Amino acid sequence: MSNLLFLSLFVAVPLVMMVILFLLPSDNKKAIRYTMAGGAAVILALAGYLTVDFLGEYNPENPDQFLFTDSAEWYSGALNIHYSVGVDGVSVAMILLSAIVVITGVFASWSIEEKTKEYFLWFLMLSIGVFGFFISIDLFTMFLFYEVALIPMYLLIGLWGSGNKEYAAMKLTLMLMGGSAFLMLGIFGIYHYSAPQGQDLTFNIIEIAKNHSMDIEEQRLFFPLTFVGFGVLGAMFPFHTWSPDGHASAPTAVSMLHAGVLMKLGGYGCFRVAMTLMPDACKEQAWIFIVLTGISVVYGAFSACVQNDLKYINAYSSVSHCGLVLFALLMMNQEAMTGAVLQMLSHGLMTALFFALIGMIYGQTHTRDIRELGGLMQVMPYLCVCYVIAGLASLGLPGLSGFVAEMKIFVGSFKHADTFHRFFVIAGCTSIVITAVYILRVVGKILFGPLYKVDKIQDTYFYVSEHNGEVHHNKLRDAVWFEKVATIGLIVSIAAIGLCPGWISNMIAGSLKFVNELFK
Amino acid sequence: MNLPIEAYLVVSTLLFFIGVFGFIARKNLIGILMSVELILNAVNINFVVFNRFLYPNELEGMIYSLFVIVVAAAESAVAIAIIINVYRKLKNISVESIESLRN
Amino acid sequence: MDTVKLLAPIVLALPFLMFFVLGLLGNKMKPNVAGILGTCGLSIVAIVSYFIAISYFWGFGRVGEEYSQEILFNLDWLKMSETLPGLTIKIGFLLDPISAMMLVVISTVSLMVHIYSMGYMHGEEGFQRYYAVLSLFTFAMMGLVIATNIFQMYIFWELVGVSSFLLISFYFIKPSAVAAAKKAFIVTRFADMFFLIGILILSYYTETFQFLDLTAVSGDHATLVHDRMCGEEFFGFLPAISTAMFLIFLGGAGKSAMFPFHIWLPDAMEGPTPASALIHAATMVVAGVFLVARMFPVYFFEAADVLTLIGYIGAFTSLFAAVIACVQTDIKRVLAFSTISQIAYMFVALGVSGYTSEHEACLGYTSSMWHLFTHAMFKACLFMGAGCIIHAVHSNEMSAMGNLAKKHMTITHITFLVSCLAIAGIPPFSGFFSKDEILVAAANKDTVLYVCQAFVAGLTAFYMFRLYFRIFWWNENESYKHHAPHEAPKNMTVPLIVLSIFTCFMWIEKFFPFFPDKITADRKTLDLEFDSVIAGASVLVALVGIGLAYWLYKEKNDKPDAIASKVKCLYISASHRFYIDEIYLFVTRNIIFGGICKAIAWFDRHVIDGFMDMLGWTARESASGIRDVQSGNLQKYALGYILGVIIIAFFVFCSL
Amino acid sequence: MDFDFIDYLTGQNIMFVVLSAIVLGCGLMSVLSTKILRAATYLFFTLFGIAGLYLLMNYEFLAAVQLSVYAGAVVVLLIFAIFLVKNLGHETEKVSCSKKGIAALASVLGIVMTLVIVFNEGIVPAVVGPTAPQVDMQLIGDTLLGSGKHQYLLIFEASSVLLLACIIGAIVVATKSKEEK
Repeated sequence: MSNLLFLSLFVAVPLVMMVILFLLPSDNKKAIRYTMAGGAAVILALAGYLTVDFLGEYNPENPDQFLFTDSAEWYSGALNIHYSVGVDGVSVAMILLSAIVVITGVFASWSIEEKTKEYFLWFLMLSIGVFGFFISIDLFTMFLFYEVALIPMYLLIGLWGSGNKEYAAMKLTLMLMGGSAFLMLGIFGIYHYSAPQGQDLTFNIIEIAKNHSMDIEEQRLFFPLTFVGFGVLGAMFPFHTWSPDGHASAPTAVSMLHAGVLMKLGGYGCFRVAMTLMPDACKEQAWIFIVLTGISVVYGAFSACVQNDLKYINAYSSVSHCGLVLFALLMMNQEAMTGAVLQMLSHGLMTALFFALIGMIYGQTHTRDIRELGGLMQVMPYLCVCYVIAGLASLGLPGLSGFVAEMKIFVGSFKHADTFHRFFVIAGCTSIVITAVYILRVVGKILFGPLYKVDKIQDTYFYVSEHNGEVHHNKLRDAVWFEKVATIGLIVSIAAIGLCPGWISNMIAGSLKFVNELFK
Repeated sequence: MNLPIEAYLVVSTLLFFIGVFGFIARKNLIGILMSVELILNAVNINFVVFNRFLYPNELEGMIYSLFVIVVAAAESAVAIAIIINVYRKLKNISVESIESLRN
Repeated sequence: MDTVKLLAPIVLALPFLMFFVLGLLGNKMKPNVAGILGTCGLSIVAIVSYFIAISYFWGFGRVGEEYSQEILFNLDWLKMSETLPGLTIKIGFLLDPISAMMLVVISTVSLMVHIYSMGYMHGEEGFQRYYAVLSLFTFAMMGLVIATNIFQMYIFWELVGVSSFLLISFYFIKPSAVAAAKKAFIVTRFADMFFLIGILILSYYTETFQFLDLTAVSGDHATLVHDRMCGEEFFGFLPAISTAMFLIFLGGAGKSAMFPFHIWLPDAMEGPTPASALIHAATMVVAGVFLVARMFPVYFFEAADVLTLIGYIGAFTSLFAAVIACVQTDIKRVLAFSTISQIAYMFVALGVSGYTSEHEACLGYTSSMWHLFTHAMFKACLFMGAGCIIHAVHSNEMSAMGNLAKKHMTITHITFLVSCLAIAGIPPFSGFFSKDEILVAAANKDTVLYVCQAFVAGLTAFYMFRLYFRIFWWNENESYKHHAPHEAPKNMTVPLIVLSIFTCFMWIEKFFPFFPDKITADRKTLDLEFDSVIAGASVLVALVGIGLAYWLYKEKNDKPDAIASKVKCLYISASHRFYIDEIYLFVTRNIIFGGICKAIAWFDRHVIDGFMDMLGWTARESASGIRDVQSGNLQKYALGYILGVIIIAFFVFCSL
Repeated sequence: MDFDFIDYLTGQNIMFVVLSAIVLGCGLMSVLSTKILRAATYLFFTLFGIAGLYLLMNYEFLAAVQLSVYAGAVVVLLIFAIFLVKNLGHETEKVSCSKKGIAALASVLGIVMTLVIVFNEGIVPAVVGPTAPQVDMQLIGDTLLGSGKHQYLLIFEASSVLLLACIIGAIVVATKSKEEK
């Protein structure tokens, strides 16, 4: 099988699933769900195969950064747009992450009853965008998939969300679109200077990097545009405010996919497009963005400490963690960047788990306000233990994925010996304490402690809430099978990375060897 | 001594802007139509004056005025038909009431 | 040697396996099965540990004059750098005198706690979970002491922290337990942050995490650290070595509850008592001491100023905690403060220690480790004894006890008394020897520290016997809350007996030395000499303390209250633990939460988000403003048209 | 140049002034009067005055057309429309002052602008004064119906088509639809 076809399968499988889903009757929800689960399993298998294959093919002596590259012409002639695919260690890691989050997301949205078919159609569209983005190495194709991934967000939140969903959907879409407007300018700028005078311009990342024909003056202009463009999606301060509202209103699986994968598009893009294609300006302007992302890290953590909505807490914690991703990328050395990619991976899994659990709890109590909950450990021990594990991963407990990423980031970042970097690295270190504070605050408040607003009637627990003078009893239960599948999948992945991080860390680090040279 | 061409132009200018004033200030559709007639006539005067003073041996200005008059007549006929129709629909012919194409 | 290498992984693997088995399948088992499984697993670990320690001390460990540092296995876990092989986190087993000794301590206490908990925790909900976390803790603590590199230590450091959290919050329905667990975790994590930064600084300059490289000594400095870091400055004005070592010590201070990080330990007593005995008395809290001992060559040669500071911080903390312990009424709190005070002793000993074993220069180091050992045994015994008592009277408060000596709790009584005598420093019990050596070391180095520690020794004797008399003698009430106190079951008393045997017969070691003389900073054997003057003085001080306690508390009377009311100010502030908790609470709740966090959250919602919303609002408003222009109003169009024409005409004709 | 008022007192000029006064005065009244019927009447006089101006310039044919089409047809049409619309003849139109003000401002600005341009342009007429030989009717006919240079048969035909379309359109628009009946 040619490389082109093989990598395109990641886009093709969801596409085929969309067609199948389209043909299925919309009231046969069971068939729809099983189709989705099957398709997602196929993607996961593909991702696993890709990883194994990549590890097999990868050779440290190989000067080529990308493997499985291939290309098909799309718009011929002057524009020189190709559908080019190829993967390196970073994108393999991202594809693996996406595949895991997609399949767990399917299980987490098992209980969606309203417009199931349409929901999954948009969900697939989102995953097409995500996978397409990660496999492509042509800027134009990349941008295309980027937009494909963003648009379904609006509908998924606007239609299946909760709370102030129209506002949130609009805000999220507009801010991200605003970001992609910057991004488009940046990409066109890169394209315009992609080849030396007189040669054909190209969108191909590898060739652009090889040509390196952009002058520092142009880089100075287009680097911040591109970086901020992707940075908006990476929740960089001060462009992060879509995240709390968006996540709070989004349905469970969408939050998972968005925080778990879509936000990674930002970090990945910052690295792949902004930094590697414009390294000179990056070196020059890194300090600005280090300040901004350094603020993100601490600021998000502090903000999370006083939120009362579970999803807001996680959204702010995402701001903090994703800030750390960009922060580490800007350290511009192999160790920190490897840490950044690991952090993307770890944060993706962990936040997905968080949002899945919050969705599961919310689905029963119909409130996410931590002041209204308490003692859930006695009622739904399984979910609560998972929550504690997610929390521990988030605060960087060794043995779970967060620790590996954070330590790599800190050790890598510490290679910069000047006071400016030192200061921000140490500020970043404080976030691990603040993270502990807000995670334990939630754990202590809603999982531990005595039961609050929960009645036990004949061995069944009910959540008692009062709404407009009426008293509601919502039945509480522990996880059911599909919820268990989703959470176990994520926890196993988190623990797998946390317990034996060597292979994936080496895989990523191998592909990042060139950065030390590039940013020297 | 004969009056200079400017005298005629002053008259047409004033008439034109009287028409403009009416067009903007009137509320009544028929009033607006009348203002349009004034404007057209002011233009006609200009055509004729320029023809007479600048190219006395040609006929272009006059012929154009002629056509303008024809078109104006046609236009007012149609406009009045529309106004009557609007009145039937809305029982009112002030410009502010005709808003159904808005929004 | 080969057998040891073969067996060594068991020490880590078995508790980890137990954790998984009990954690995942525990709920499917009967509680007793889980308990027995855990205990059996730990017995094997204990046997292996003993085997390793014995064959190290009397076997392959001795190479020539000194004990070797053996790496039994060392697996790459994560490469931190592609170019610097030193910066690799490995999971390994470093066997040297202190880690061999710690293996014995941990496995002994842990095994005793496992056995004891079978009785103490009997019938508790979450019994399996309890055993799972105990296994996790044992795993983490083992990993910590056998760490071959500082990052491995940090990893297990965090893991012991979390298992401590899980054990303190064992009764998670009780809000006070949850609060205590949170406090313990966050305070220690705050300290761990310093530890991490210290590691980062150290590893940045030395380019290695490995202890063997870091602590390698040649001549009179720690080679690698000296070469790479000497003269380097951190942040432009702090000497890099001292900063790094001080930050690393702060990490240890957090775990070992040194002032000002001591606040979490008394609250941690909310956990089950055996867990407190294991974690918060014997093993985890001495991790800080172990850390400093592990890095001792670096401290001694390259950061002597920090080492001195450690001594003084230790002295202050020991005094401070001892004073508070004198007025606490919760017996577990008394023991907690006593623990803080005793650990501080160990820090003092390290602070005054030298490096070479000639002329007893490293007596401080040796005595610190020895005290660690003896303290672990008698403090665990005390805690478990307290557990029996609490079990009997269903209360932690002294006021609910009294006169228990007559209530057929003979074994508890005797073992408790033995441990009290040991901690008070009465010969021939173990505490006397270790404490005496500390005092000797202090006296050799620094008179101020000696006087301070001798005074604390007296205080210790006083508050421990206050505790003892209040529990067993003070005949206040005969009516106990539930039922007449009775002796605890066998599986609770056996561990007490075992531990007090350790306490009683340590004096044999004077004549057949096995441990302490082998545990020295330079790993050569030390000839311990008995300093009869200092020993006599400390025994005298201890007897004074005991006498005072006897006079005040041997039976119910008003003297304690009278004295308390005379020094009311001191008494009240001591019983409020000198308001340190309140200060912390104020800082965290009012300044950090109420001030910084609230302000940032407000700023985010109103300024940053407000700005974004304002952008949206502006766009919408200007759009609807422009929309009015396109109104469909003919007259407005005409007006616009005319004005437009006028303006264009103006420009056109002006320019002509 | 010495300005001599007497020199301008010719019949021609007096006639021009009188006609201009009628045109402008009535035009102004037509836009200002609040009663629509009066406005129509003033408009009639304005158009009449303009026809006079054409005559003054010796365009009899145009004057005749002006009279017959405008004064005869359009104004009558307007008046019919006014009567067809109920009560319109008696209603007074109230226009807000601000609207009037804006309209006046725009008009005055326009007048100033235009006049400045007119007087600055320095138009040099080919003839002095409006008097010129009358236009031969046959010439007009040739011009309208010829197809040579400066002849307008095509436009003539187009306007006839336009008129036809207008007739049909006006009928269609103004006829009541069946449902309304």
